[in-house]
Amino acid sequence: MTELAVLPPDFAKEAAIMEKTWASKPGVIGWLSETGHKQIGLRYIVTAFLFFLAGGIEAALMRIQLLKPENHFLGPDAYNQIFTMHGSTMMFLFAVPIMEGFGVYLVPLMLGTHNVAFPKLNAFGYYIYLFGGLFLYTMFLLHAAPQAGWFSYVPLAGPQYSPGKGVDTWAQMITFTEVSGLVVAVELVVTTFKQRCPGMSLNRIPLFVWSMIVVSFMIIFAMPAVMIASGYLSLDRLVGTHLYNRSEGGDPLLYQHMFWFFGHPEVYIIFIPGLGFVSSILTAFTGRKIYGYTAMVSTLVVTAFLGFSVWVHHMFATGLPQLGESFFTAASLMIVLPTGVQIFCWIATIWSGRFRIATPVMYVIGFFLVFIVGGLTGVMLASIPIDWQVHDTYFVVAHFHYVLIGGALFPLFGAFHFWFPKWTGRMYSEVMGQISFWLLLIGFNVTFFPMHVLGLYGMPRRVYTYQPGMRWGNLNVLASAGAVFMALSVLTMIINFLVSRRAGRVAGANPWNADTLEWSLPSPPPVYNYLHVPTVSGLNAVWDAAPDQPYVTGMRFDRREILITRVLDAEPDHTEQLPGHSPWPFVLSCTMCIGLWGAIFFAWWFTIGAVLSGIALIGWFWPSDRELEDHILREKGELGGLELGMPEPVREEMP
Amino acid sequence: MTASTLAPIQSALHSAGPQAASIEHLWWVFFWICVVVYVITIAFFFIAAIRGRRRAEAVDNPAHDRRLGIFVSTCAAVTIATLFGLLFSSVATGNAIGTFGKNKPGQIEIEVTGHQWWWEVKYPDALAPANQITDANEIHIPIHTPVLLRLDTRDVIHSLWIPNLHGKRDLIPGRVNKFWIQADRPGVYRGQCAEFCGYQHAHMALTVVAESSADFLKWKSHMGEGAPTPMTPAQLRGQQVFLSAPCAKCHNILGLDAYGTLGPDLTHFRSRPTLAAGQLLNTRGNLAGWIMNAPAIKPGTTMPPNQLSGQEMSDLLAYLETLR
Amino acid sequence: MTQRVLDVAALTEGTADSRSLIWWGNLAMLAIEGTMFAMAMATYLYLRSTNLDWPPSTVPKPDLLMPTINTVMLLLSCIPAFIIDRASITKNMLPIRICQALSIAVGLLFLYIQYAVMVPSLGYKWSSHAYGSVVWVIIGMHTLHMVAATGETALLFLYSLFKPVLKKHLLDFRCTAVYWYFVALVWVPFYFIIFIEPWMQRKGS
Amino acid sequence: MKRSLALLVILAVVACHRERRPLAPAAVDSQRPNPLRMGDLQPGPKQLAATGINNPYEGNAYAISEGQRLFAQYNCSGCHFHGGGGIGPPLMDAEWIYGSSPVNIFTTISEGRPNGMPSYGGHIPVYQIWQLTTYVRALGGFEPKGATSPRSEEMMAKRAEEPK
Repeated sequence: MTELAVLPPDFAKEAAIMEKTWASKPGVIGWLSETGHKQIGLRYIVTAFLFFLAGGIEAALMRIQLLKPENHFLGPDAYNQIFTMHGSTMMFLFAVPIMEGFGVYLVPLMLGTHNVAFPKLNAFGYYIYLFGGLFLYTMFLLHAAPQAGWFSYVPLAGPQYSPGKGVDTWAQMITFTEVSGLVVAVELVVTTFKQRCPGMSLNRIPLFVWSMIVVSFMIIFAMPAVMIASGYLSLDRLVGTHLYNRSEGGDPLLYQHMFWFFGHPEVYIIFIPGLGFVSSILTAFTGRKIYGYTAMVSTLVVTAFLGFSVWVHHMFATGLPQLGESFFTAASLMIVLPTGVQIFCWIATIWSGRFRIATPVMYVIGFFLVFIVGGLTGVMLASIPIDWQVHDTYFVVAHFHYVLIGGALFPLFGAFHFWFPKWTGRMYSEVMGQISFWLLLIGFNVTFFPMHVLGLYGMPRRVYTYQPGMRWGNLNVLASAGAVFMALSVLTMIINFLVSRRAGRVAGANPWNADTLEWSLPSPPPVYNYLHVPTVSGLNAVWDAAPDQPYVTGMRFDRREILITRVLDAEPDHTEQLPGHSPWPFVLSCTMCIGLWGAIFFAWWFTIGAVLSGIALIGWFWPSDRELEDHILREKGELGGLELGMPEPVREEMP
Repeated sequence: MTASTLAPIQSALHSAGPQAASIEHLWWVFFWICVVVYVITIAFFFIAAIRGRRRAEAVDNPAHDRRLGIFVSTCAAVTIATLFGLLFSSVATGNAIGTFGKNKPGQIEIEVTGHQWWWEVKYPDALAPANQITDANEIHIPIHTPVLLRLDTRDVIHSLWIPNLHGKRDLIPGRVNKFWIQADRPGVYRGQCAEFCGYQHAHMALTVVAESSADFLKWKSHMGEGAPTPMTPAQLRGQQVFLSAPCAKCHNILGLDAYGTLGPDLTHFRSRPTLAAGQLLNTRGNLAGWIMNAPAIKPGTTMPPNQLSGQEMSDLLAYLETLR
Repeated sequence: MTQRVLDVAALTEGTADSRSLIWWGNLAMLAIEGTMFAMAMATYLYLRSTNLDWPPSTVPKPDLLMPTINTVMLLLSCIPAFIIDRASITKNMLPIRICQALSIAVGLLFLYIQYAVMVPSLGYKWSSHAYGSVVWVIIGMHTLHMVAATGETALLFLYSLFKPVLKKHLLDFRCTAVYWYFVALVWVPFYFIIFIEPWMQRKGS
Repeated sequence: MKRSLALLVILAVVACHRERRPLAPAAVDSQRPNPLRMGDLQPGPKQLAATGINNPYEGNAYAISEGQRLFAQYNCSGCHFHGGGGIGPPLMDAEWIYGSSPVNIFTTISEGRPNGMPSYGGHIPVYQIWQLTTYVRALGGFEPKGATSPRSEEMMAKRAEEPK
């Protein structure tokens, strides 16, 4: 490598070639063969948002049912299915995938690379997630939805007390979404560690990318636990194993341990990207780098570690030995500290920054107001005696909605508004943005704050009705009224986005004067992201760039070539070629559906699906003739080098 | 009109026993500390926001960052101190509750068994096992006496929760959980299943009747007796209806040729305040409706609808009326 | 005004070592699967701690000969995997082909012995009791991995017979070797709990 | 496209039937093959004449599970031992003294049989007899495998992979 000084040439020709190299293919098959990270990321986001709307409708139905005591709007059968679907949808089909979608979309852009590390795997992850969700909803419409709650405790979810195929569907949906989550996690880890642009050493990685790395590692170690837990549940239900059958030596608590070993980290998996959004937005809107970058990163890592040591606080009421439980109290309390430090760092950043206000920042303010309440009620739940009282009551319902809506949904909506100009090239309507924010903030608090009181006043969660005279009626009416505001807020936001997408003001490359690399690209970004891989010379890539900040040359434009850099210092190491479009991810996800859906009804489908998947995998890995030719020529050193993009007019060695 | 109007507020913040009282105390400690923390943090946030709004240019230099560092580390230190305080008070309360009842005189043991969706309550007699009392959906306890509850379940996981007396404890297949309750004020306290257990999780309540020791002993000896013999012809006919209709297949009445174990023991069931695990008040009208078509009132219940003629029904009710 | 550039034209295209993307992807996958095996192991230990009779007294003491031979054979098969790994660096195709053939043979033989000899002699099924369930789950999980490792090796072997072997294939050889170590080593603790533990003093007796 | 639509419809119908949960059965039940009860005990022919009455719960997962619960709770297992037989005949083999059709089994439960099988008709509601019938038929392997649960939460008399 050499650093050269050249006159800035005109890159129109190169851009045209790149456009052709990375372009999507036309037609349905082209659409199904797509492997571009921006496309796939947007598909994740849109699909997850649609599932969010479905989950929201389910929530609305539950609020109608609970409007008055002994209501007959929904029976226990329908209500149980709906609350199970609501929880499962929001956790597995909305919260995690939408964060992954943002990661898939933004991480390569923030790192200055062309695509994620394994584009085909990425597409496969999306389809498997989509099919898992569609399967669950198909069964829901066929009246075969699970109805044992989103954590499907055995023995209620076991073969005897949940007859039918509902819980099998649930368990299989878990498998699908977990595979998808794991796939994205692997990609993001490898992309971040190997594909950062030159100069982006570990201490210059944007905080959002850090949050996605931490989340990815959590996924890698947490999600296998739930796959095993739900896999055991499937085996118990389908082939008669006794893993959870106490009378044959199994143990129902085993399920709870494994589920919460995943389930608690899951909460962090959902809101740590939210913390990343907050950091991104605050950096842009305070005009300075986040105070305490090192502290921010290390607290994220500490949160991830502690997140794995607190799962038993979901099981305080099961009567485990007291001493052991006290350890988990301590761990659960201590996990407040890293998040607290992050909050103090943000306050310090705002304090010393030039704080501007726009809708994304409003959502960050909402995050502070709401999430801290959730964190503090979390402190209460960490205490064993208090947990004994409020566990499994509406207090807990209020708590985790404050944590998840405050910690994930508010930052997420902020992120929608923040990156909307980048996706569409146009600005959203600020007025409507503010309206939807206030509707959400008010509606949310009206809905969920009374639930704290309801829980303390003895209302257990997951009851399909309650009795008159329990003094819960008025607060439930209030909660249902708040839900209307929340629905209006989401509706306003959708209308805002749909209208602004076509009619909004043209945004330009960097409307917020934000700092990360994606803002150096036009909006929306070209299909290949960066014509030349950029270099960075500071944490805030855009702000710290010199006027003549170097870019990388010497890479081909007519191949999907990416630059691999070293893990620690991001020095250029070698180049690799990414695969192009491929129908095989879609085919493989179909064959996996045959195996895994079929297995619910008849065990041999599993084998059939496995064989078909094996064939699909061979197709997946079989290199095309052109790729082979390329490789052979390259190894012989006979592949013609394109002179395009090489420094053109005057070359002079840099001092 | 339903059962819940009988009991005082089912609430964790209206304690009637020492454990619930100490949890309530702990709760208020946590609550006020959290309120203070919240107010301070949000105040910091808005002061920062106002200062930030007034700035024309962001400050980003090492000297300034050092001052911010002092702010953040002070806040972190205060957080750690607060957390340790909370941890200490929580563990102390937990230990006090955990060791409660050990080595105290006059202990009473009660076995509570969860069913989908009602509670079976037994008062075992260690000296004479035959004298065991079986009751359903209500627990009688003497006040000022620690009572040991042994919790077990016949089917899925349930959770016993009587918020005015104590926090909840799960009933888990294959393991017997134990915990202590004590009431210090006489009264009727409502409890409810807190772990989702299927269709009628919402209708799985029980009442705890806390009374003076004398009253408790009187109740207990009354419960030990079999059902009274029917006196009037209507009652006698009702008894026959009970034995020949489906009732006796599921319900037990002490002193009668009925040994069903599927449903609650009915020997003294008219003395219970509620019907159908706390869903209905135990009145003659409710009872008739319940017998006629229980699944319409509580969908999913094991109690089937019964086809009885008007005469049979009124005889049966007359008989059941005697089971006090 | 001049523009500085960073020229990377001299860099190599693709590597067959730990710097490449696939290598990292492979490691991440092993982390996931390692966690799954750890969970299966945790299940076993957890159920062991909650049962008084473990293994259940109806479980016969298994015949040790074939399982031991099988396990030793699987461990020894790390040697050809290692040779493949080393020879790939220098692209020495002969040892690679021989060792691949050897690996496939060992893989198939292992699976055959597992299902024709060991499993039928266990004396219980997955539906007999929780002990049977967890043992069968472990065996099933490992079998799936064994099938995958053998299948992958077989595919690469066949491919390399008919098509030119390039740098990316050498990388595949090396990643498969790493996967083979994993599949072989992860079996060892399971061998001990399935076949040795019933011979030790039973818990509770 | 058409074929997949048809497939979906079939799946829908099958799934709906299997998953139907009558949480509040009707108080009056007409699904009764033999409304006249002749006595407490009654011998029966091997096969009843076709009555035109079908088991309303055929292949219904929820009914099988309810039947399983009732089987334990009405103490059927007291004589039949989870289907393995004992005092009463085993229920999970291929041999049926009084016929294996749903109506036969219904009649057996409802009317009783000589040598010890008591009559449950009139003591338990008709819909529960049908649920028991469905479960007993599932024990015998007559119900679709997808609707039956492979094991219960109790000690197992039979093992899942053994023929039913």
